[in-house]
Amino acid sequence: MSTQLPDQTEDESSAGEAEPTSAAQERRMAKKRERAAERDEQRQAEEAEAALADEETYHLKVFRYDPEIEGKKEPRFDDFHVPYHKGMTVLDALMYARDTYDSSLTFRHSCRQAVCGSDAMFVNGSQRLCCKTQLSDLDEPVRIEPLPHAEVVKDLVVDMEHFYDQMEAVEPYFQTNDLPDGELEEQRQSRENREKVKMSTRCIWCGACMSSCNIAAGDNEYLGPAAINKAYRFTMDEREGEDMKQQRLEILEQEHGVWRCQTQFSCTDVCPKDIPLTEHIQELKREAVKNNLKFW
Amino acid sequence: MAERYSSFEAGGRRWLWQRITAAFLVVVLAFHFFLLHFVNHADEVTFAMSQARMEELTYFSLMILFLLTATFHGVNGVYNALINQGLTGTRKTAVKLVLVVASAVVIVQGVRTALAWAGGVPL
Amino acid sequence: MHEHDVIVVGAGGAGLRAAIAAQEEGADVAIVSKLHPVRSHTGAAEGGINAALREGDSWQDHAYDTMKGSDYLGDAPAIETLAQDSPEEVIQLEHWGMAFSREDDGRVSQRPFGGLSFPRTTYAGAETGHQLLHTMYEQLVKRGIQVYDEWYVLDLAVSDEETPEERSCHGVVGYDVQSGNIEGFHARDGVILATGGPGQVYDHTTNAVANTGDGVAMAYRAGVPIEDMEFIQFHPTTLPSTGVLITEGVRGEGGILYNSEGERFMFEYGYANNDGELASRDVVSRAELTEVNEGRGIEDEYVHLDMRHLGEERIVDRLENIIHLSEDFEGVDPLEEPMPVKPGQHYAMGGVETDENGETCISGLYAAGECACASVHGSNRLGGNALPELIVFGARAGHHAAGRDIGEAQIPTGKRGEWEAGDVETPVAPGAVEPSVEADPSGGDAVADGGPDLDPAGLVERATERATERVEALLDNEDGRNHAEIRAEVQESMTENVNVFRETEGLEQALRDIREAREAYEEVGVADQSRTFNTDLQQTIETRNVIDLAEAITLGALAREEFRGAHWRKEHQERDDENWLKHTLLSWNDGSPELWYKPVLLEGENKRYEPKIRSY
Amino acid sequence: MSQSYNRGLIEDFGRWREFSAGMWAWVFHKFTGWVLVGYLFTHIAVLSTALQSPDAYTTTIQSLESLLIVRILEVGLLSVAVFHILNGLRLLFVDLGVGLEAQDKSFYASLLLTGAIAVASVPTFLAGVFG
Ligand SMILES: Cc1cc2nc3c(=O)[nH]c(=O)nc-3n(C[C@H](O)[C@H](O)[C@H](O)COP(=O)(O)OP(=O)(O)OC[C@H]3O[C@@H](n4cnc5c(N)ncnc54)[C@H](O)[C@@H]3O)c2cc1C
Ligand code: HEM
Ligand code: SF4
Ligand code: F3S
Ligand code: FES
Repeated sequence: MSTQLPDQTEDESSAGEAEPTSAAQERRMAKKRERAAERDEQRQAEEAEAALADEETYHLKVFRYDPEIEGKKEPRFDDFHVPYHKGMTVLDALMYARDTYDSSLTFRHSCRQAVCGSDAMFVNGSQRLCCKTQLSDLDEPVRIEPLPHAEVVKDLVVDMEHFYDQMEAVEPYFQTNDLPDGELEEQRQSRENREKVKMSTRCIWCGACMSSCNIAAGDNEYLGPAAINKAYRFTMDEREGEDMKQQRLEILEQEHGVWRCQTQFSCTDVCPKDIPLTEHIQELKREAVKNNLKFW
Repeated sequence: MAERYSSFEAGGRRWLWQRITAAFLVVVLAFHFFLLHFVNHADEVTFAMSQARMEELTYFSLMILFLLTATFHGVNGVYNALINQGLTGTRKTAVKLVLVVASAVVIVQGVRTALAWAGGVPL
Repeated sequence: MHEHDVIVVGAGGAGLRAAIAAQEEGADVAIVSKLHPVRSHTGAAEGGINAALREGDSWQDHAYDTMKGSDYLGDAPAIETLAQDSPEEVIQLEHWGMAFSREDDGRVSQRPFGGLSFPRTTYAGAETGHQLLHTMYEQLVKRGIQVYDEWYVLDLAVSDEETPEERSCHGVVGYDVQSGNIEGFHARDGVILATGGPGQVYDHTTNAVANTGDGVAMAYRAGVPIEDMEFIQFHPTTLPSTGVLITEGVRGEGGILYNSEGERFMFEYGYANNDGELASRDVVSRAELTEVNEGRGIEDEYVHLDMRHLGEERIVDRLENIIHLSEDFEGVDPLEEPMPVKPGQHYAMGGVETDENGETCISGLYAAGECACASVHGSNRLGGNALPELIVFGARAGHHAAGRDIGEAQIPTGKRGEWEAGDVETPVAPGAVEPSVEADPSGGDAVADGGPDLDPAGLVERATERATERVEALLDNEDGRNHAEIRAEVQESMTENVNVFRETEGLEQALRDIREAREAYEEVGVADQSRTFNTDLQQTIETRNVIDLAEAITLGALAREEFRGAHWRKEHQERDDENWLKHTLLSWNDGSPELWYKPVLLEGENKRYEPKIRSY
Repeated sequence: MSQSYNRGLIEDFGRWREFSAGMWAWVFHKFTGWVLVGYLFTHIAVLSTALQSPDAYTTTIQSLESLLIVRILEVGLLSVAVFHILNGLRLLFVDLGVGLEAQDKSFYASLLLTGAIAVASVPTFLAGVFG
């Protein structure tokens, strides 16, 4: 099942396709093939060593794929045995594997504290943030794959473009027609109202929810839980005013908006920020209905 | 106001009707099952018995309504499921057409049958 | 080649604000960032933004607190600009919809923070940075500003004049991480660096893996002096296993620090008799390490931060995400037990030398945010003063680059004002391994092979070619050394030797280790031969920046023979205003770093700030 | 840009093992819904034999009802309908925003109840077919 927009081949980076044929690249590729076997051997030796050493190790099975590298064009799983220390996260283990065994192991990560949203992956059958997942909570071998329902760029890296497009399709910015006059005067917002939108503002754009939703997988135009939640954040914000709320509901009422959600709850289950996504989507459906029934 | 009215996208109206018909069907379907399988046993069903029931206006109209709601609910459900799988463009239009025709056939056929039983609208 | 009026490098709080500002001024602006904007480390900031918004508070008080906090090493024009501009900028954020915490009357909440004489830290729960970053990215989307995300900036395109003060910057060279392409970005009006902090110089840090100080290192090598690098802030409350930060807000709300004896040591051992836990970060960090060193630490490593007495309701209301952080990263439920904490690298006060308009001594090159040093923070940053710095100086740099007249800067940059030469004795030579051979892509030795006649686009092209050569060389050296080992060695040495406590011997050892790392780096290579998403290549390039900055930090630390703010020297336990009321500057000088000093500007618009003893 | 690689089974069915309650509920609801529409169409088709003649109708029904397989299918149909009704009620509550925290429990409850009703109905449905 194709879940991606098919027009991704034309890109400013198409010049890159000429690159593999350049002389330097050719040379490197040849050398690379020569060394591949050698390095494999070395890695195996190292792994064996790690396993032999008396310390506790964790067994990782990591998805590997690279469209350019001989031997990685066919996806495969690599095994890594990583020495364990208390408090070790899946991200720590991946970093260890990369820095010690195979520097070409590729994945996104940055903050290591669950705020940047770059390392959502499919770990033991569920979408999780690697930096926030303790190894000790998982069964071995720990299977790490890129997020399902997204195109794999390389190893554990997926193409996030479609996710970003959906996020940006809901006018994800504050809009209001009556700002206070004074430059130094803030808009008032009740505590209750801030409380109401609070959870929805926590989204870190990790894409876990979207990846877990079967509807988003099937219907590529479906806005998806994260984008709808983003819209919720503004729709429910009293500072925007009633007129804006109308405009927002109109976006959400499209064919591929809130109505597509079949309340599978998997988005809510996987969200690392514990955002009650299904609840927000459902509330918006009711808002939309109410909003329209008013005039019947 | 007219504008507002029309801004309620078909998707939303269909969503709402799916719920309304569902709520209605809970009652009628339960009644239907109960009547035809527990009170009167299915293998004892005969034309005559159906006829007797159908001649009651309430029962007759209930069954017609049942047919209409069930068809809408079922066919709309199928249509939704297909959109959820990413059906778009001309194929979507084609499917829509087929579903509408099929519903029409079922409804016409169902109504004709009911009329045959009741021997015309039981007024 | 891409072409825009203004190019902003980095998309954290500073970069986003700069881009919006340049666009407000009508410029065609683009952001080039190695991370998608919402992944920037600004999102990690927890505590809040300082701004004098309320009755009873004033920008003058904010400026005074900041100057005092800086231990009189901040420049008054920059500090006053920060204090004056931040209220407007914070309200601007509110108008953009930022979800601040609220008071009963619906106004934004403020809370007390260490070193502040008024509760002026505006916040959004314990996720202020996240809210700020996302609010500004939303504005970017609204304005349709172009973002080249996952483009790593390799270098600057700077002209070849003899002295940095005469040079000008015309663009940057970007590496598209997705495809491996290297392309030039020509900036007609200016380049703004907003690349964030250099936390990866240390191994125990609150900073992200992406915080490798690239902008500072690039500017440094292009000839811009870097200022006050020795001043590194260590945050007193980070979780021992990961370095994840527990906000000062916990102490602001009334959290208490205990040692293994259960003593409230901030008071009992007289580290800060008045302010206790709310004393400035450097004071608390040293207090904790002293406790540990004197045997009163827990597991010889950390102390306890207890907030249970605040009550569940208050904790959930104001500090909810601290509960999650502590549980997820340390396995401790702070409603049940005290949290273990220890000091960790947190913030770099130093950076690219700029004036209060964000401009460096190279015309057309700006810097804002943590990578810059207009000198607001001096030798020690107050909590809650970095976020206002991002928006205030980000906005100024953006406006100025796009041509708005925001007034003549009072802070001289480069060797334009008063300065004096410096000297420091080092056990090994600092700088490039072979300074003369080192082909500095944008530096002065280019005069020899290019000639100063290239037009701006030509300069960008030349920089692109050089960067391409360098990348090719790294890829060709497939069996070279892995950068990860080298980086780890530098990080360990820095944490060991250039930490909260610094002594001559350790600093010298660090310089030796860094020298070794430099030599090892000569043989570095990239094993991954793929053009697609080659993070091995990217990190290898970053490691060079880590090495350059580690050295700069250590050189500054060795040179500064006094104890001021975050910089503590075993041999020099006093603040020395007689000799050291001056900024440390380092110029790369084509590979043989030069140390020099310039005086601190204590003369403000408001008043002259007379150095006083900093006690809390 | 990288070529796309279709992960096939990992993408789709390979994940069923890890489906959560809400996803299973969705799958079952879909399945039962389709069965019910299918049945609606056949049901009308069968009933419309009444259009030919009353006798045709009675004989069709009675011969069908005398087949064991049809009786068993009817139990199946009942289970399918019961599950669809119960889970449909669950969904209606979810739509009203009621009891979202208990969505998994209510799904399991629907399953159990469906099972119980199906078992209880067997005697009624199979009555007479062996006679
Ligand atoms: C855990 C934590 C908590 C904090 N809490 C507070 C607080 O409560 N209050 C406060 O005032 N301050 C706080 N700070 C400090 C403050 O958050 C930071 O100083 C500030 O966010 C830095 O912002 P920035 O925009 O300069 O950089 P960043 O947000 O780090 O952004 C850097 C940007 O530059 C890009 N970049 C870097 N290198 C390159 C390159 N080579 N090419 C292209 N792009 C590049 C990155 O992609 C990124 O987008 C905290 C800091 C931390 C770490
Ligand atoms: C008796 C009470 C019934 C209830 C309470 C009920 C409830 C529901 C609800 C709430 C949905 C919508 C699910 C969603 O969109 O998330 C649905 C879908 C559906 N229903 Fe019913 N329904 C009932 C009877 C029927 C009957 C009699 C039929 C057959 C004619 C039927 C066929 C369907 C179909 C085909 C779907 C779409 C399933 C899919 O998603 O693929 N339902 N039902
Ligand atoms: S809603 Fe949750 S799961 Fe989805 S992108 Fe945001 S943080 Fe990630
Ligand atoms: S998983 Fe999908 S179906 Fe709805 S509840 Fe979540 S968006
Ligand atoms: S590394 Fe930032 S969310 Fe995990």
